[in-house]
Amino acid sequence: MTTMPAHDEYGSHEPVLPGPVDHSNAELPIELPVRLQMYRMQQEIRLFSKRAHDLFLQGLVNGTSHLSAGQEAVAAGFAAAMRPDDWTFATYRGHAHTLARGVGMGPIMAELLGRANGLLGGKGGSMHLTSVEHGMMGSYAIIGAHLCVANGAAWTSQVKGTGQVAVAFFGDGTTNIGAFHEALNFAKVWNLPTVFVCENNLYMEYTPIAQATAVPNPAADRAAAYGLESMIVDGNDADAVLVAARDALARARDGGGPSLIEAQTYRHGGHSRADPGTYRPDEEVQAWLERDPIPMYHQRLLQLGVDESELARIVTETTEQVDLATQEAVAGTMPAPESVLQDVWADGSSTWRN
Amino acid sequence: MTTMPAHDEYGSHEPVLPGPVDHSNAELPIELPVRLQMYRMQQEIRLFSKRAHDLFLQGLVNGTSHLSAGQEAVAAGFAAAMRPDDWTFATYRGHAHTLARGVGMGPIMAELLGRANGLLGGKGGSMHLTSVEHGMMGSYAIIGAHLCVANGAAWTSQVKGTGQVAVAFFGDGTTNIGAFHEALNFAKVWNLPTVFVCENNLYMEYTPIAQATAVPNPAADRAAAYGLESMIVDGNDADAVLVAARDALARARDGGGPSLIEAQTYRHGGHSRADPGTYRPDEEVQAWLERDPIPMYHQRLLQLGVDESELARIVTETTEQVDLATQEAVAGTMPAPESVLQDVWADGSSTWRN
Amino acid sequence: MAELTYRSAVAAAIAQEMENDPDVVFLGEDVAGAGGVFKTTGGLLSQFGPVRVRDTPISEQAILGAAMGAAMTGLRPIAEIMFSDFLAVCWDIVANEIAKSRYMTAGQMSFPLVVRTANGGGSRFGAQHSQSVENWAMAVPGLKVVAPSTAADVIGLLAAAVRDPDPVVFFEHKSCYPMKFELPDTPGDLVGRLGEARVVREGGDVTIVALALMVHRALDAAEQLAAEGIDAEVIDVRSLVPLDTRTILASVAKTSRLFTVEENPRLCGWGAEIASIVAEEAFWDLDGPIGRITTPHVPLPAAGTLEDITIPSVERVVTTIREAVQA
Amino acid sequence: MAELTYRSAVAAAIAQEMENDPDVVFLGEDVAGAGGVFKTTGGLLSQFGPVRVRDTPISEQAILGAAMGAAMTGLRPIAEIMFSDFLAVCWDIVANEIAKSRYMTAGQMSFPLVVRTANGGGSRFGAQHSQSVENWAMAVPGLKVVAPSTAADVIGLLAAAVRDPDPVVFFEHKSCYPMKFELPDTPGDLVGRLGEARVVREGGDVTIVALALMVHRALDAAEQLAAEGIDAEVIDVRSLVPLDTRTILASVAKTSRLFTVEENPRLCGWGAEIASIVAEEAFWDLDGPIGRITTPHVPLPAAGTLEDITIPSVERVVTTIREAVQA
Ligand SMILES: Cc1ncc(C[n+]2csc(CCOP(=O)(O)OP(=O)(O)O)c2C)c(N)n1
Ligand SMILES: Cc1ncc(C[n+]2csc(CCOP(=O)(O)OP(=O)(O)O)c2C)c(N)n1
Ligand SMILES: [Mg+2]
Ligand SMILES: [Mg+2]
Repeated sequence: MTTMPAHDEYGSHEPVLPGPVDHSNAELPIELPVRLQMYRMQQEIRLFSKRAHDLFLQGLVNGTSHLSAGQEAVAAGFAAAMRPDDWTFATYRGHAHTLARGVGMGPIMAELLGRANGLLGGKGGSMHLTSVEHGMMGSYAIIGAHLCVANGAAWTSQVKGTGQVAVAFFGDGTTNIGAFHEALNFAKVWNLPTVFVCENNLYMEYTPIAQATAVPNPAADRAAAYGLESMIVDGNDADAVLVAARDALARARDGGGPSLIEAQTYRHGGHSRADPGTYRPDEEVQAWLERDPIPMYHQRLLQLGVDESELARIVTETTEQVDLATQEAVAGTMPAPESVLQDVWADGSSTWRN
Repeated sequence: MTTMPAHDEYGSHEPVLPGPVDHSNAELPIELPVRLQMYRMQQEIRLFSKRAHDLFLQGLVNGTSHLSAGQEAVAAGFAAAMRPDDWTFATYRGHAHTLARGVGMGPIMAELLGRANGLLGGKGGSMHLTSVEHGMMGSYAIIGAHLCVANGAAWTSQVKGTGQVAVAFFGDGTTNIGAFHEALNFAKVWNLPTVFVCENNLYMEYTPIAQATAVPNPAADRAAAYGLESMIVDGNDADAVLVAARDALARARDGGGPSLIEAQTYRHGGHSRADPGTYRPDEEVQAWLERDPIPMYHQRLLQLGVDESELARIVTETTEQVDLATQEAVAGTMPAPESVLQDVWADGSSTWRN
Repeated sequence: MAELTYRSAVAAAIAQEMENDPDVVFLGEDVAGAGGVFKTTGGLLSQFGPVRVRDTPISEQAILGAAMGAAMTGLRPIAEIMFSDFLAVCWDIVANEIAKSRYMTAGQMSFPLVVRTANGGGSRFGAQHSQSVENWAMAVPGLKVVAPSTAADVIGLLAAAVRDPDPVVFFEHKSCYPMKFELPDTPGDLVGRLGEARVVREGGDVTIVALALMVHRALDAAEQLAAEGIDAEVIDVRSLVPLDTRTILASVAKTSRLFTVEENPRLCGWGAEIASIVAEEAFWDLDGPIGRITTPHVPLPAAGTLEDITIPSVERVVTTIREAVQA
Repeated sequence: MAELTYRSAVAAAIAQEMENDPDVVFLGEDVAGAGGVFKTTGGLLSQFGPVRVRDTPISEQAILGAAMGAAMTGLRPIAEIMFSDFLAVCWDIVANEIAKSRYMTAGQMSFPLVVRTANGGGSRFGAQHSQSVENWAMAVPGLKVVAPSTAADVIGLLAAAVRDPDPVVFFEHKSCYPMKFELPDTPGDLVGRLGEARVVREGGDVTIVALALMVHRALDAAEQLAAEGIDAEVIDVRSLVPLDTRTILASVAKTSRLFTVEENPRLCGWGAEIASIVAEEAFWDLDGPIGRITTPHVPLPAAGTLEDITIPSVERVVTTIREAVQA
């Protein structure tokens, strides 16, 4: 007689609590300007997200969106470590990474609003943010594929000897899809300069990752299956992320092949704009809100001797940026109807017959 | 600057040699009738394969075929351990498992020849041998899928509480496809009574598995990624296989969930009937031929006191069986043309319109 | 007469079938604990328990593989693939395994299973979450293909699909979920039949064949055309496989003109199939060219303003038919 | 004039393009060391080395993902998917990623890549290794789709596909591999153009449109029909996307009758698309029903005797057209 494992009722599962902040990370050898840059990035992502949420509540946002409030440190830590010509591959939850790579807020916001001045002219929307000139090589909305695509960019780097690295970000839930497995094995066998970053925020859409995964650490516990080192990093601490990222990027650039990093973090909101996130135990949400990466980092910078006013200035500047971007987006016209038939092909057309 | 791993030239890679026979397996607590049954099964598979090859050389075999000469001990050991109502899921290299589950040689041979009296009326061919009444739940010709399908049968067992176990056999090359990963994780998370058996014969079609896999043991080194124990068994020793199979089947039946077993073995011939297998180092082929599971098992039975004449009788009987099956197959008529339009649907038709 | 949304009809249908047959089981991502991302399957877990209603990892191949293996061994699974676009990640299981295994085994196995999936545009989700891919399934021999346009058909046809001994891919239209419909007051289970189109509006001048969301647009268009003196017959195909060609051919015999209204991209859709059948079998009935109104052959854009002009609108249906009839 | 098999033309084309452009790279299962399971790619590894010609694990998603990522960053990959049936295991990368990403990013990215794959029946491999799935690709906006019938077209169209800035799915027909063809004596590279059909036989009575292996059967059928006094024009479509509708419409304008000969299963094939285009745009040119000659809508059986009566034969083409014309 075979038996079934216990099934958790909706929201009734055991809370997964964050570990304590590792204050010794303040001593990591990170240049202060880089730290300030990461602080700014995190604020940019947070304040932009908040505005996007507000605009959604005002009925201005087109379609869905998936925010990253709570997960900013991962995007900031990696972007600060990457070379400008490195490549980012993100998911539908890609606003953070797009901003962190330096793409302007205005075009992103306009894209969310479905405007002609959007980053993609309104054709891609929130889930597909891309800016090739910034090395932001796309946001992919179907789970798994982009890990394989990142390998392709890494292959170009390898063939051409440019030293560029491809970094693919994805969620915990994504570790259970076939493409994850194929991408990791392929990267190792071809010794590709790909860095795979799992942002483990403990949930798929609404289902706790522990209910869907055979191992406690969905990425780290799979590393050995690809001949890789198991690496877990505090995804709510930009310093920890930066150091792990620098290591992995350097290894990839030096011909040392791929890495797989699991960053433990939490999303403050629901999965997407339609989701209040009520399936999560209150205690868990509370504990992670207290472990918010931004106030923690604020404290660290103060402790490192940065003046409160300098941090306040960053917030003010960022808020102004967000305001400007909002104006830019709201002022945008709707996309021209003819754009529907454009850009299927490289000649700009969608012509399939003569 | 990133670098590439070295690339082996065709057939020039390092040979992978078998370990020595573990003679202590003779002491495993296995009933003699079971041992004799496994000997017979192995001979059935070997002699049937030889005949299929001969008929191919005579131009009688329809399409392709993938033989298992050299890998008989895996099929025999598992079939001897399984309950009649357990389920087998095999690949295109499925003749061995079909025979081992007790399916008649005549219908199998007739299927290879594309005859009306074939197991599948000629509609499936060599790569899709199936006999539901024998628990032979199909041979699947596209890599990966059937691992997922086996889970479904296991789920039925779990829901209905029948204690049946689903066993999926697959090759080393199959461990690198996405479906492998999804199936293993799913089986563990759902605690399904599925036993996954990798027949590691060291090659995909023509490419050595080591060139395509991030870890030395393609299945065993992945077990931990699914919370499973790493298990390697000598796939050329039916006794070793039987014991591992009994363990895994008992665990699955008792609600202990899935297992993943890697059986190390070798195919004596090429990948399919079209392939001479010349990409393999001579030394490697030679060493594995010397490690042929059948003579080794023959020796073991003699050593256990079985009379040479009893073994000779099994070979004679089996040869007769193969002769009979050949006659049955060759005498078979060609399938009726109308069968082309039959059995798309459960009502026996292929009608898609009124 | 009860009123029901198309969305609620889904859980109602599944519940009806799970009550009717203990072998019916249901699996998918976020379908049990969370009640489905489209809120179509709420309440099923508490009603039928975790043995029969079960959440899965994000592993579409594993999901449909499990459905297939369960179906061949005695269960009648209903599997949800969250968005129909994701059929692409498990297409091998659908097109190569589920569809072909009965035939390849000369009828030894049956696959009484249903793959439910949210299809179609209108939600501004962009090109990877808005496709209409019913034609992918229609092109594969061995699959039955259904796409209801009303709540009653969601129940009736889903019930029929669950009871059918063959695999059915069941396309629910995302833009229909919030729509309200009246249900017939039938005692007992509501069970439809696969392979029957429905004439939703009778008319003598032109035949309009439509599916799912497009049925509602075709009906609106027919009202506008009626005001202009063009009397359209509107047919809801409902089931692409089996296909009720008889109803379509009979209508064309009466009206002598055929128009199809398809949401899928232009090339090789079900509209082309129906147009070709009519061009072969009812050629002499036709008084003019066959018109296909489709989404242009482009991926779907995300912006609402763009999506709205891409998918066939009531206005486009009206204009196309008016111009064709007046030509 | 040199003579070449369709099989050898594959490596010749790849070699030509790899010599022409250092960014051209080639990957797939067993393609490098082993020269391909159909022996189509022998010699490339030794000629171009392991950086540009590379074996992969059995990981079709990884293969096409790598091709896609490489294409967007400056290489021009050619990826082999061993059998076209296996496109189903990586259909997401093909249909959802490669096809749509240029459009979704408003043209920021280009995907100059080719997916080569062995398509079609005749080898008695059964339902999972014999399909003709060119219509799967044709139904997805954003993919160009090519299927050559001769060695010269293998070279010319593969070269054109490699040089094209858009993704091309290139269907080689397994049953054509052993066929020998004469090559034109052109100096320099042999490069064709996508989107041009070829009239392979001129005729005035009926138009037969065919693809790949079916072109040869259509030609044989045309000879037999000619002996019976029916003068058929035979068109080799060659490229399904872009589609040379002009050549087809011009032919139908001349002959007034259209027949398509397709190897793919009946529903929603390219034949239906062409039939529908003609039924809309050349309706008044037609003197009789449009006939589609296809494989019935069933998976392919393995036995040779069964496979041969399932795929359209010369005889079936002749009979169908004779009966239609005489009706
Ligand atoms: C193949 C596929 N299956 C399902 C989905 C629907 N889906 C979108 S996001 C999501 C959860 C992903 O979880 P995770 O990988 O942890 O990322 P997170 O959203 O937490 O960042 C799911 C199931 C999808 N987009 N693609
Ligand atoms: C998805 C898929 N890709 C490729 C193939 C072609 N193919 C058939 S057998 C084979 C090698 C399989 O190797 P392995 O899993 O080791 O099994 P073995 O043949 O050695 O028993 C390949 C690549 C296939 N059938 N399906
Ligand atoms: Mg997550
Ligand atoms: Mg192998």
